[in-house]
Amino acid sequence: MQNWIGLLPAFPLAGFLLLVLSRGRMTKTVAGIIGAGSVGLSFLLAVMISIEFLNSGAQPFSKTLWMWMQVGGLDTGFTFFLDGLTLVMILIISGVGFLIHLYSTGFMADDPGFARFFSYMNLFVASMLVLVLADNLILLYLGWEGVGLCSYLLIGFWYDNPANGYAARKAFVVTRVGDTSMAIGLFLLFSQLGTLNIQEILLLAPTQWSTGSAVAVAASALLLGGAVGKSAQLPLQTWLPDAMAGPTPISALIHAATMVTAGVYLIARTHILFELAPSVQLIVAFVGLATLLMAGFTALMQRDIKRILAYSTISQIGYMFLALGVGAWSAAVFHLLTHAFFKALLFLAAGTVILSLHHEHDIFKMGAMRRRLPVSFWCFIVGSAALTALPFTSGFYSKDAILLAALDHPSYGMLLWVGGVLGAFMTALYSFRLVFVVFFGKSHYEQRDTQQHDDHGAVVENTSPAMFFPLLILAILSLFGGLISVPVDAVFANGALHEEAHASQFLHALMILIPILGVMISWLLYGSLSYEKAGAHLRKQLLVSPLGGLLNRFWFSGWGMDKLYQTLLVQPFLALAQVNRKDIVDLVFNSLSYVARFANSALVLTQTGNMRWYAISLVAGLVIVIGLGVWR
Amino acid sequence: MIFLFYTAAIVALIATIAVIVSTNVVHALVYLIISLLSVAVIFFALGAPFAAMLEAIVYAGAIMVLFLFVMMMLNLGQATQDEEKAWMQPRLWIGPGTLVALLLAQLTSVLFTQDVAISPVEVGVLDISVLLFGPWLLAVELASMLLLAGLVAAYHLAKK
Amino acid sequence: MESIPYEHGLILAAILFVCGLVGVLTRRNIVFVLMSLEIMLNACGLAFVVASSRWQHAEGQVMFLMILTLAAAEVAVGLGLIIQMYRRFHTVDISVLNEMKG
Amino acid sequence: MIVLILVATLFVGGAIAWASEALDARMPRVVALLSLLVSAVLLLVFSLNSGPDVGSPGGQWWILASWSWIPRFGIALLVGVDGLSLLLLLLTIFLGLIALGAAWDEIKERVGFFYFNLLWTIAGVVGVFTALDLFLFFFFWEVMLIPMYLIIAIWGHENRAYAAMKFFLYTQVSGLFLLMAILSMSYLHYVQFARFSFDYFDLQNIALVGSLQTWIMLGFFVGFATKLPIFGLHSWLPDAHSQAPTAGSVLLAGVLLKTGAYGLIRFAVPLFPEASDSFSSVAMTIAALGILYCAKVAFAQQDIKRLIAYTSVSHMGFVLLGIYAWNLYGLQGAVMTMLAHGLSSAALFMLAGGLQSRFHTRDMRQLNGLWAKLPMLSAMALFFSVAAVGMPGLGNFIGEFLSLLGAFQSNPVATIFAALGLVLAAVYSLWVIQKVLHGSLQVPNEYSNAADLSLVEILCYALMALGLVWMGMYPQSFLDVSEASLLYLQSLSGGAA
Repeated sequence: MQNWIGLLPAFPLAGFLLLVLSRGRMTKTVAGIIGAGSVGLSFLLAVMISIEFLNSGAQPFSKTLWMWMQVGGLDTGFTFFLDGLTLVMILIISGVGFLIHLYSTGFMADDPGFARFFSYMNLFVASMLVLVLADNLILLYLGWEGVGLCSYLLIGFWYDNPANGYAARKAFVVTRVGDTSMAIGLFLLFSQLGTLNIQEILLLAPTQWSTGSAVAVAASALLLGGAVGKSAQLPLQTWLPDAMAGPTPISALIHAATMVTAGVYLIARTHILFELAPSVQLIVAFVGLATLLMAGFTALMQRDIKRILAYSTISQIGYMFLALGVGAWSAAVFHLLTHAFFKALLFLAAGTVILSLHHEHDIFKMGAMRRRLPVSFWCFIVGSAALTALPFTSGFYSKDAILLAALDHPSYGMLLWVGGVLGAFMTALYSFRLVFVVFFGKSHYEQRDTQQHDDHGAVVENTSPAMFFPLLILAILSLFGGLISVPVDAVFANGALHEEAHASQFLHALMILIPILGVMISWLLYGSLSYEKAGAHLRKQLLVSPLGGLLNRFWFSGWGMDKLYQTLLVQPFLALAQVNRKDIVDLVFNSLSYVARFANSALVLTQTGNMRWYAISLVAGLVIVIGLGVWR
Repeated sequence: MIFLFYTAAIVALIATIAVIVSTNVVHALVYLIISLLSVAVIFFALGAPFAAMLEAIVYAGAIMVLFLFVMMMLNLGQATQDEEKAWMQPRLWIGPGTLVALLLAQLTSVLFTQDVAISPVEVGVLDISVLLFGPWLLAVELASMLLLAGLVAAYHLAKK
Repeated sequence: MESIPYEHGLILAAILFVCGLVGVLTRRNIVFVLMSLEIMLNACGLAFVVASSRWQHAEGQVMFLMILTLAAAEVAVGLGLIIQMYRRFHTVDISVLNEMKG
Repeated sequence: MIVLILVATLFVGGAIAWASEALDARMPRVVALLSLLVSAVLLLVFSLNSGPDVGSPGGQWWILASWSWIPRFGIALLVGVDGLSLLLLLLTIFLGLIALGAAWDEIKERVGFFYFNLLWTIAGVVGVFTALDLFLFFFFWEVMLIPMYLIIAIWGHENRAYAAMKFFLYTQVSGLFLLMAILSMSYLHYVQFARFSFDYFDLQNIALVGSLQTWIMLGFFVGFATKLPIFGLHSWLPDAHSQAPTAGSVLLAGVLLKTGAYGLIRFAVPLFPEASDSFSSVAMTIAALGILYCAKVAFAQQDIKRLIAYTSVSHMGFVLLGIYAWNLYGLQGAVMTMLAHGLSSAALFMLAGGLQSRFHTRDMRQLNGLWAKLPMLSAMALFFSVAAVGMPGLGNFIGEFLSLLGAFQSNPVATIFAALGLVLAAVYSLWVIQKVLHGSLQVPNEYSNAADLSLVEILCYALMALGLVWMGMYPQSFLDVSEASLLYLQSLSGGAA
């Protein structure tokens, strides 16, 4: 079965080709079956492969499909590599991917671009599978760019609206900055080690580089650049909130469960390089910490249901980076897994809410949806609980592991831990703010254009099996996913899950209690029956105070990063482009022709057409020439 | 012979200057003929009787007659003569005059580096003919071609 | 037999040439210009004949013959042009012909 | 022999095409098609049935043949085909067919003369890629330019006279430098070996020292770099491309630019190894500068063909970078970029030409949201733009990646700057996609009923797309062909420059 590993990305790729070549002539049923079915087949194959893999003692396995390019010392195959880490990733991608595809058949049912949607989705799944299966960095880069492209296409899926196009371009260009850094990292690795095969690099690097050597630092920093871009960490996080312009299933699949975690995967995959560069690893931890706090604060101020979830995603990936930074590789992967479940669940549930409310995104225009949208409500409760890491949900186990690992960090343990716990508190605050505002309190929902849409205007929850089933499965996984053990210990020599806690009982208890405290405060501010009175009053007090207002605006705008980049990079670039539209180099050469033309118009004056003038000039020339000869 | 040379030279000079300053075309032509004839005399004095003959017959005879015919055809009257007088302004002569004086100075300064006297020994028709029909045959043919071309061109140009 | 200084002959030729040149440069009547050209050609011929006497060689006179031919052809064509010009412009003023102005 | 037949087929085909216009206005294109097909078949049969001749210099020449021409000056009809030439020949004939497809319905006046020029340009390019006698090379160099000048000047768009003159002046002046360099090489051969020679293999033996080598190398460099073009000498290209008819743009971008790169690889570097070595840092800096600068200027354009033209210059920067890295990675990267860019830019120009013929404008401000109207054309535009961005899995990525990989080993700083070009490429490509394909539909009213792709167009695009996928997914089949040539060329310069 493992020999068929090449079929994993081949199924969705075939689905993509079929959908593209049919040029939209398929019925939606057929397109849906091909789109979702191909990923489903991949998932089945992935399950069979993993059974075989685990039964055979988790031996890493690689298979070369064909020789890609072989130039001098560069020897790159289309080779897939399978170990515990890859296994977790392919199961997430194909499994969660399949569920989201299934959900999309319901969600997108009325969209005219149905087949196009599924073709992009299939291409995405194929690229993502190639990314995680790649045994060399070039192939990984192929998947890496492929998912970026699909992300671009899907964010801008509703292309009528230029804002969507802007968001899509922003996503692609910002991640491309990271990608370029990663590509340079590849060049550096190759020029130093002479190979781009990941396993060979991991073997060679420790033998050739000493810990903390400049090359190791440069290489891992460049790879980190790629990871930061893809995973929307500081300072390249600005694209992800805008990426919510795409259809909600996209946000669930690409911008929550899979693609954005590719950075985490990359660092985990090349973890030996990062171990060789402790300074960079520390940067990873602090990038994670800064990002999770920044995103946590920002999420608290957002009004758009999807942007809240987007910032929450950035924040959770921040946790994963934190884990990577402190060397808790397994914890990071574990959190990646649980996050995929609960964040996909939250996005899909949000999608249901949005669909039911006719594409209303503003949470303050919802309210009291508990009765009207029971399925979404319960999904949100489960998902938020897991996100907040309430005890015994899946998120609890993974976040717990991360925080304990952070505490173990030799020099900055306490700082990282406190930051992480503060982040957990913020997480509780904003995620339950979302729940309380949307599902409790009074309804603020106004049906738009009720006259025109008599039968469409009502708030009716779509609970077709295609949409209900994925939610159910994901809810179950979000609750109990913490019991899964990720088979990655063989991959990471050190940094396995910390079985025994080194933290004191007090700290451990604090860690568990803080999120609950967060939920309670959130209830006070947004959820209690006095929400309309006391909570609102309190919030108003906070906002009216100068500092509060400033912070509100600052956090709402995502800490002003967008504005910063706009002024520092985008506007100068545009201005420069505007100024130099005509290409200044051209002017240089054209000036030559101006000189020639000027000389011409000067010399033309000598051409009077008067014969005697010509004769005189002739004689004058003669006199001069003879004079030169005679009176030298 | 020396006397003949210098006399003819003075006549030629005077006649030539008269040509370029006269306002009447026909008068100028007559002066030109005188100038050409005196040059023919100089040729004779230099011992080139064949050249002198040709100068007198072809230049002063044929070519100048051609000129005369054309002048008669054009029939330039008194008006032209007045016009000529009007054009004949001294300041027009300053520029060309200086240039030409310079040129003359240059030429004389080159020529006076020579110091050879010519003893006019007659070079007869025979010598010339030997050369013309010997080494210069091709040039003669070319000259005939040139004349032919001139004939055709003149015919076409003068046609209405 | 007395001899004529070589340079005297050449200087005569030069003076005649220069006179012709002055005529070409100053006169506006094309007939005079043509006549001046004839003077110049004739001066050249004179120089050749002088040289022929100086070296006592007939080739100078052969050259004079060539110049003579040239002058004949030139006069024929030149007069033809004058006739054309007079027909077209009703003038013999050479300044009128300035269409080649740049 | 095959080379002569190939060139003769194209020359004669061109002449017949011109003559056949007298019979019927549709005849020339059929004749052109036939002669190109014959060439294509010949070349394919040859490349499938033949291989490197072990006995030839370096053991890598597939063909090496010589006929006497002007022996007094050591000029011979010396032609040679090796892996590098063969790949470029295949590209040339293939794009010749594509250009024919682009011209098929577009050219309506003086049809015969057009196809005559088209075929003669292609013949010139074939000659350039095969000639090993530098005199013959220069002969073909001129043969390919003049018909192209006519194509721009006669069948071009609104500002064609200016563009054609600019093209002509740039290429002629740079050709003068090239000619002077070639003649001085020949003269030096005379000085050192007592006979003139333009023979590639003879000229390798000349001992060149110091600044003389640098000057002659610069002559070659300027000649080829203008054609490539490099940053600073590029300003003929946007005008020529934007004013040329579609077929002209396709040939210009797809093939003619590659002759410059070919010249650099074949002559400029191997003949002057030391000078090129010390020059390489300058060349690579120019390359990086060009990549960034032209990408930025491209972004500012409103004329869609000018935009693509600037992106061409930007991409040729990667070729220059790869060549002057002068290691196997860089060279293979340069060759792959040449091939892939040949296809992708040809396709993009064809798309722009398609838009022009449908909407009679190339101004992006007047074209919006075409996806709704022309889904197939838009999908193709998306595909080829994505290819131009350097998406892995398509040919351009392989080329750019290898170029940069090779360049990094000899000049990391320039490479890092050049790599930033990847970001800018994304910026301008996506901008075009957004402007033209996405958004709400807006086209000039009078042409709002434009049709989607015709059958000929679909065929052309599909072939090019397949080619790009092939190059991207299995580049080995191309890398294998060119490897021996590149190793041989490297050995000429003493292994490394």
